[in-house]
Amino acid sequence: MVDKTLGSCEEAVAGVFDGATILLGGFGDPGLPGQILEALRRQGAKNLTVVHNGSGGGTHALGGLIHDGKVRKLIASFPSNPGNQSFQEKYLKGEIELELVPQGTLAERIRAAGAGLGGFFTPTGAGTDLAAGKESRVLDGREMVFEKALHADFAFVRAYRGDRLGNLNYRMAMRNFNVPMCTAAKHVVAEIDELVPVGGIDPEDVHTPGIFVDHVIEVERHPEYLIITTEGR
Amino acid sequence: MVDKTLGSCEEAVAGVFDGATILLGGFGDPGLPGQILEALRRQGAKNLTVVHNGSGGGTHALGGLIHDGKVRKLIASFPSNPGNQSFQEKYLKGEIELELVPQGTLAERIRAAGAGLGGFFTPTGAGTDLAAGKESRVLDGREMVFEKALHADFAFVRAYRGDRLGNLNYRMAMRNFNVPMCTAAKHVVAEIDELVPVGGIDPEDVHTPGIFVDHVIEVERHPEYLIITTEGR
Amino acid sequence: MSLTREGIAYRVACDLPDGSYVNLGIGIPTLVSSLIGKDKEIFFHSENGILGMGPLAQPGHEDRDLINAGKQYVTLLPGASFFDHPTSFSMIRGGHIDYAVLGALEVAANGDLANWRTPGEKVPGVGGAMDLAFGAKQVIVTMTHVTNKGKPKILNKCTLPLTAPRCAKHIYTDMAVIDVTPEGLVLREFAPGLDPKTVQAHTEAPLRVPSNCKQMDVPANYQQTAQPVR
Amino acid sequence: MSLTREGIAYRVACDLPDGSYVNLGIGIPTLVSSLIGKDKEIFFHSENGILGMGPLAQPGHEDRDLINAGKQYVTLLPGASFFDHPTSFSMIRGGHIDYAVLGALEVAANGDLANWRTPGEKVPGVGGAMDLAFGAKQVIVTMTHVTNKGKPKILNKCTLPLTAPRCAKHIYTDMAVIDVTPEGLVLREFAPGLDPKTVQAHTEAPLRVPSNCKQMDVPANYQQTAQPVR
Repeated sequence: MVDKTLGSCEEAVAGVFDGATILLGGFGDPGLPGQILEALRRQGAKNLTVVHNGSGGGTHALGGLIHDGKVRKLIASFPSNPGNQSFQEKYLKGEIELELVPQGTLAERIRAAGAGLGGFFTPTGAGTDLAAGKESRVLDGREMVFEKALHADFAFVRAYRGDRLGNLNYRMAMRNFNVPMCTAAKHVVAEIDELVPVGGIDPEDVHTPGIFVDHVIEVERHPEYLIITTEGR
Repeated sequence: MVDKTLGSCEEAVAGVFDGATILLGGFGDPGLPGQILEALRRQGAKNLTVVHNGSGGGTHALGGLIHDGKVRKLIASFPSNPGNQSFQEKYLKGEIELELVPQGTLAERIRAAGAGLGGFFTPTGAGTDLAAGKESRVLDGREMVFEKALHADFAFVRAYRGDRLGNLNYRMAMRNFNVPMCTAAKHVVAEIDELVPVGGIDPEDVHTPGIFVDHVIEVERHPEYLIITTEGR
Repeated sequence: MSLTREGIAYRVACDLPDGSYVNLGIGIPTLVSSLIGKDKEIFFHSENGILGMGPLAQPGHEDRDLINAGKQYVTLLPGASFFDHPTSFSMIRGGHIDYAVLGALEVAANGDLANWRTPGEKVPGVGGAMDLAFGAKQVIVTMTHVTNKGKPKILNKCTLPLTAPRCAKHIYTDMAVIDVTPEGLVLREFAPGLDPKTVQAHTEAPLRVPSNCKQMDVPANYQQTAQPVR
Repeated sequence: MSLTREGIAYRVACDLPDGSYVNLGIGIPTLVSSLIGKDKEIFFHSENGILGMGPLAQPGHEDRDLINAGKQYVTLLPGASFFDHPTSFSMIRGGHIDYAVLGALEVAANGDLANWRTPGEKVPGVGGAMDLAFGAKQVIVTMTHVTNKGKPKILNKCTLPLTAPRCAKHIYTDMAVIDVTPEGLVLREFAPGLDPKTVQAHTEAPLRVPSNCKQMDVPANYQQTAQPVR
């Protein structure tokens, strides 16, 4: 019998190695795997490349991982989010590398990796500083920039419900980066609010089919709201 | 008040002009807009380019449109489907052009158009006859072929439920090409089984948000099963 | 006289047609949503996967999973939908969003927009700004007409790094409503108490003043007698 | 002796590991789904947006909206899911499908597969064949060992247009189970009543016969005394 459930967040991060690339789900609090992140801090892997929309807030979760000096490089669209002291400090000291990617391009690069595509041409950024040095060509009458697929070793996300086959269902704004991220990493683990029996998620309501997921772990949400909810994206 | 409902399939096809490119939804019977197709036959526009997975069966629906000589070019992955006499006859006489595209590439080219991308690199087909003459390069260690976004003037699909805002919900295997097709045409019309009040589709269950849809029309499904259901894809 | 921040947002709200799909940037644009007339249905999009957002959630009624792209707790209107980031940015990049209402640091006469690199910023961040500026059918810029040092923000050429070239179609400020046309900037309206000459004096790029240029029709509560807003 | 069509499918079914995600092509591959042991959970994928398909629908219990890629009415198993074509082919192209079980006209010693252009066909059709051949983690080929004229289909080099180069990993026929390795074809098993020499006589490409090469263990009802199946 297939059983993708795990007993602890420690198991979820046990395989993370120094230098690994990690897709970290969530946009703001919804979809952020806070418990796995805390386990990852404790696990100790370093020189990580983390892909996430922002740079985390405060000194917990992603902010904590960065604060602890475990992140060598961040690939993000909005690392200037409020509360990003941990990142800002390391960045200004030159202790962390930043690859800044427009949000839609970031999502699409991750999706491309999961879909087996090598890359795509997008109009976003053409002629701006963010396209500097990138290949471009005119397609459909517009200048477009070539962007490559973004693959990773691990993806960690949070979903709402899940089953032992790895099927996931999200609630409201939790889908965000999590849907593409689950497709684009060698090893995918989802924190879930509730483990349901197989068939407990209607086939119409499965947002991430189990084929994309290696493990699920039922665990309460991180007690803190990890992202400061104030205006600023 | 926004009201995207139409009173008849005639209205749905009224704007179709000679030489138009049409994305025709459905894979087999599920998602095929049979009533709009019949209205399109009656409407009389010709020299059409039709994008569909197959070439239709018999002499009704797409098969009928082809039989009537209205289709100049078909862009398809499996025009060799059973029952394709209408297409086969025209094709062998050189009266219809065929652009043969692998099924996944076809879906992705349509999606790319809807997503504002110019094109993408895919491994599918590299080194085969279907990649002849196409640009290719090695990405992620594999040879990949460049494929362009596929835009259209019209998209016609069938969905299960819809509302006056154009929100659509599909049932079971109806989603197929319809989800991307609704994003990739200038003018999008969906046949629906049932028109529901706004809010009648749960926000979690909207598969095609109304932003992609210009019109919906509540109409019974075409009484005939338009695709012969026999093995052969 | 000039418009308040709410006044700028109100003036934009008046011009959004019934049935529009609209994405609101942070700052002044955010204020637009609560100023839409009751006679119109406008569908607000949020980058993080929501179409059909309603007002901000009332204190005590926040849902942890329902935030907008600015990380504020929001509500839904009937007919809303949820989706993932690739779909959300397909809406933006694919030209399905009718209007992106964005703040700006500088706008040029040809529609060039600079709104993502702030002078003196410590950490850069682009978020969805470029996708919106490149992708929306029409980009509406809302901003104060001049900097807090009184310098024009509507320029012959942007000095800051561009968000997107030639994207702005309309500019709404505390002093004016300006259209970006192939022939240059056209002053459509000026704030009550001002005149075209005064607006031009605060604008580096030349403004054409057509015969139908007129004073804005904005209720008194959206006007202020003080300096233009900073 | 040789295997029946069901026998070939049965032999494949025996080798699919518990928990595999599998796409079945038309023809012999379709027969695999009903021959999976009760002790295994195998998840069958259909190009048109289904994961977790069950057996074909019983007459009278068909659902108009539930067909497989071969346009047959099917059923669902618990834990199934529906999705659109882009997602479905992301599963295929992205290497998420563990096994694509495909029919073939020709296979070469290096794994080249030809299964989409039939000699004498009137209209070409590729469907999802190339996506599967290029994208699946492993391609399993099932076919009769020779053509209906008795000619080998396992060749040094394919003569028909390729579906994908170097994609086949395993070949299951009515006469043998063969692995495609970097060192060439390896005969893993031969049908009851045959021997490696006989298999080689019906195979153009050279077969290596390792010491652990053995006779297939297949129930008698999957064997036939007649000529190899055509």
